Amino acid sequence: MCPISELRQQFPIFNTSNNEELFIYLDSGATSQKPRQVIEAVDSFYREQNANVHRGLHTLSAQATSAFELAREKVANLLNVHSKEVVWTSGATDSINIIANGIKAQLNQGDVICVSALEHHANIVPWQELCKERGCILKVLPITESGILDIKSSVELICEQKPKIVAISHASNALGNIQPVEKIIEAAHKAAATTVVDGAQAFMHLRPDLRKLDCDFYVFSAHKALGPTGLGVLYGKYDLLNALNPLRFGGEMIKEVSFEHTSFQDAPSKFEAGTPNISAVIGFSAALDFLNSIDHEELQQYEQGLYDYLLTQLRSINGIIIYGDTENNIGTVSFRYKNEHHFDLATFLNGYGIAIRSGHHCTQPLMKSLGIDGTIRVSLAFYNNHDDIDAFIHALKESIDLLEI
Amino acid sequence: MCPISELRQQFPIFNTSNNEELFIYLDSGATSQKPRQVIEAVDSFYREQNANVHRGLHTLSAQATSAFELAREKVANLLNVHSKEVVWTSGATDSINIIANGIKAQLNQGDVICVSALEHHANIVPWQELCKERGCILKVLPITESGILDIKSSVELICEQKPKIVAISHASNALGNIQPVEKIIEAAHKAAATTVVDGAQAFMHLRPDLRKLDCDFYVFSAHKALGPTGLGVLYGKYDLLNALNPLRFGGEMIKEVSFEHTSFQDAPSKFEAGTPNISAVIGFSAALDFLNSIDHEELQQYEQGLYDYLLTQLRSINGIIIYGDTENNIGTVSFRYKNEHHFDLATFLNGYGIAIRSGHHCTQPLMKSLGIDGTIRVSLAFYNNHDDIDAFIHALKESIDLLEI
Amino acid sequence: MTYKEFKEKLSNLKSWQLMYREIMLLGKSLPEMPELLKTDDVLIKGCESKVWLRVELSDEQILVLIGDSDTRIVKGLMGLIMLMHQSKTPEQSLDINTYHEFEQLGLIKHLSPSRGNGIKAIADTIHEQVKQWL
Amino acid sequence: MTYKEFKEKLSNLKSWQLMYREIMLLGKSLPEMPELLKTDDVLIKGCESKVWLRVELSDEQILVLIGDSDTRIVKGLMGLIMLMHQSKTPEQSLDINTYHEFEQLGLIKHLSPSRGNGIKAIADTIHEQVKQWL
Ligand SMILES: Cc1ncc(COP(=O)(O)O)c(C=O)c1O
Ligand SMILES: Cc1ncc(COP(=O)(O)O)c(C=O)c1O
Repeated sequence: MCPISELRQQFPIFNTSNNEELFIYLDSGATSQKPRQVIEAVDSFYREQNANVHRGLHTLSAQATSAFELAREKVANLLNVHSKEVVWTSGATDSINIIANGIKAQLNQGDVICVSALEHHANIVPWQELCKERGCILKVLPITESGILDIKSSVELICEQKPKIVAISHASNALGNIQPVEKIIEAAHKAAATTVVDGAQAFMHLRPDLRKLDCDFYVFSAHKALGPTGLGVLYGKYDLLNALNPLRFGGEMIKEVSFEHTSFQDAPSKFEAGTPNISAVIGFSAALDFLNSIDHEELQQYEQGLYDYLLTQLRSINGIIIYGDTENNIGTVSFRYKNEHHFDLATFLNGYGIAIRSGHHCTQPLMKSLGIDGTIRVSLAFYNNHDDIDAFIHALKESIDLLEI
Repeated sequence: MCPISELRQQFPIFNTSNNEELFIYLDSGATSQKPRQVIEAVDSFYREQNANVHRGLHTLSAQATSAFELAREKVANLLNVHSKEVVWTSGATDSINIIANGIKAQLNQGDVICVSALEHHANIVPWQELCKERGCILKVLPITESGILDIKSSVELICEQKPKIVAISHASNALGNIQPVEKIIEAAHKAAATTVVDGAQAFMHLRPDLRKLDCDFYVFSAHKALGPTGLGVLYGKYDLLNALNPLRFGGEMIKEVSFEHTSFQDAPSKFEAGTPNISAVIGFSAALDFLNSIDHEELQQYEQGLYDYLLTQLRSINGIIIYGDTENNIGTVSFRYKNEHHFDLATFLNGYGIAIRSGHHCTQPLMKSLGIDGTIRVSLAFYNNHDDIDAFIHALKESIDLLEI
Repeated sequence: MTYKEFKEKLSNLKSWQLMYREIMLLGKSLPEMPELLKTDDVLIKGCESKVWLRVELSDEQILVLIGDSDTRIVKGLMGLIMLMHQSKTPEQSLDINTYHEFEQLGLIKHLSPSRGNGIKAIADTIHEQVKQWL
Repeated sequence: MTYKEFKEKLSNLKSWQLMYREIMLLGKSLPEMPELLKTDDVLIKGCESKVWLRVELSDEQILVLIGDSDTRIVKGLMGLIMLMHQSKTPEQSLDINTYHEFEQLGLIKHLSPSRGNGIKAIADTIHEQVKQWL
């Protein structure tokens, strides 16, 4: 195991002179970069092993199937759950939709669903649609003025409303806040609610132990956690998972089909209709090996160090307004400069070769509560270093100067 | 442009001694092998370009977005349709489910949906579910004893039943039959039905001109057409497409979200919630370039030649029973040997290094009509050659000998 | 200042920073668009930032454009578009390929596709409206 | 023939063809399972081909297995499993790790995962039933 600071060398993108210009990647919240091992696993799958899974018995297909199922076990081990509780989906969005659609039949008119005010659209709109269809009521767990979940009011709301479902992100994509999900889950379970945790942003940084966390469902995307695009994970406690109706119907998820009657497999197969994203699963398997090879405590210390440095530097610039919880954070900073439009600053930062994200970050309701139309978001990962932050701060200062006309 | 027979050299898997044993791939119906160009496109995307699309304005993301949208145009050009009529999905199964779920609201109790007796489960079960939910009636376009669509009875059935939807495969995955979709579409449109064509097997072999074909919807998977796994295409005539309700809700497909009200984008964005399978789109773009570089007529002649040779060889073996339409076929042969179980033969063939598929091929109703529990399926592509067929026939003869105990 | 003059000015600038500066200055020099005129029906769809644009025909049968944006850069780009089309006859306006001009100025390559699309959306809006006066 | 004898026989064979031949011959030598006994409740789930298996306890308190399959190979593999467990006491049967035996025979690597799972499913079925007689 090498020091965290040397892991960056395993990421080919940092050694490619893409535009022959400076390139600083501070947009890991949108998607993570991929280590060599992941890229090579996908590559050699297609070169040497490419075959469909769970179909037929030739050796190639058998090898692909074994590798595919082994990856499921790796996910399960990391999350500390059973592999049959792990469903492959096409992404976190797909996962949440599978839950919301699948649980529909269990809800009735007037039932309450709670989401936090900090949610990504992917953890809002599926629930809104469910409410529309079943006559349920969406209630919002409130935030404080500075954009932090108001835990006291949230717990009260849950106690009072007795929701059927509580859906909350483990970490906010827009602000980086690590949310107090343990307390929410505790309150929700007291109220007999099913808990859904959106781990899209949190998974890579926090590597949650789901048995400890005790949520009923947990979802994330591989592409935000060193893995390939087009793959997600849906974890669910087995009985709850198996009780969901499937979102997609087709091959593999079926036991028997006739024109008169069709019966389905149990979970996880039930939710995996059609040919899955095999190469992405193989690639993600390598990503998990990579993650497992890094000491988690060390990684968190390193990321915290970067984050603190970034905060200090940013705070030293006059006129910068930082949003969200800077005490419990995955390493994401969301800010504005005076009342300048985030778009202008982001355009200049791009001119200086800094990849950040600006806008509402698919959290329009959150932006509305904060009374703004968007922020500039810098999101860090362990492959970033102090030089990246220095380059960013330098570019930010120059960009701010450019605004003075 | 090089002769078809030399294209095989572009497929790394045929140059890898995976098991240091003979390896003959005759399972392209399950998934196609990938040319070097596709594998490399995915690889260099992750190494040089990896970023999320449609998100933020940094150069990397902008480049990824351009490449992503360019691929959509390439699909549209090949199909001879508009790029806004092309939706990226996670596979053919996903595409059909998006249609069946999305059109639900337009159907009423007692409405008829027709599917052919030759369909893959993916083109049956979503319609069965729709029927269950809306009280619609599933009718089956019948086949002849030899497993060929009975076109006369089918057209009559459509005339008579006035279905709202007619769903049919362009080519059968189990038997390889190229179906008379033009006639079915004509009859369906006379009856004012919406037509859905499952092109999963046909796309690569037939490269359909959809404006000419005039179907309302057409779907296929990239992985069966030289592309990466986890990607599919859904084509729909724009107004019909845009009239579908989305299956998944989340980022990107949304215009505006508030806790009170949410509005959606128009197609295709409406159906592309969440981070798409960007690397697969980039890879499929290279696959389309590769396909476009091959003269289609030449390719079809080559494939027909292979198929004819395979048929002749198979027919020379006593006791082989071949199913389906051998006059109009994409190059797939489904057969049994006397009344031996397909499983035993397939196991032996695998022992000899021949990758074929055996079983019901996700077409249980078809197998039932044919009165069998499965077949051995050999499915060819242009990267196969006469040697492959000779090796297969040799292994088949040996396998048959092994059965004589 | 005419569009031609501005184009020449830009072409002499050595860095993207200076180009953006000129463009923002151009935006700043635009007459204020009264808040009352910033109605939803003149908000252009397909841009990341807010863009309002009114196109009218004067008694002299030439175009009058009034526009604004909530960002400095886009407001400047709007200014450029207005320089191109302002006081032109409908026929002259229709002859202008706005997107192509931006390409020639070297601005498109600095724009993300979404902003490239924004430019297209603005150009299309102008042409659509202008057509009614042919 | 005992399981041990059969194991030894297999280990002397030079090719997978000969191994499969022996296994199929073993399957062929099994007593016919009457169609009447092939009921759905003794059909084992999780196999690609049809596998029926009845496990009973004789008056002598030893296991009696009757099984069949619609494929020659699986029938042979069933024969092997029956050789292992036939006439054993419940305790002895529970001590047998069927899957591990197949691995030792070098058969698992020739099996696809689905058939590997099939073997597991058969072994599990036996142990589950046997447990009631402890
Ligand atoms: C005719 C047909 N339709 C649909 C499908 C489903 O495709 P996928 O598994 O890629 O979703 C297949 C693939 O097996 C097929 O052959
Ligand atoms: C908190 C959160 N939830 C859900 C998603 C959706 O993930 P994906 O786009 O990979 O489906 C994201 C990604 O932006 C996210 O940050």
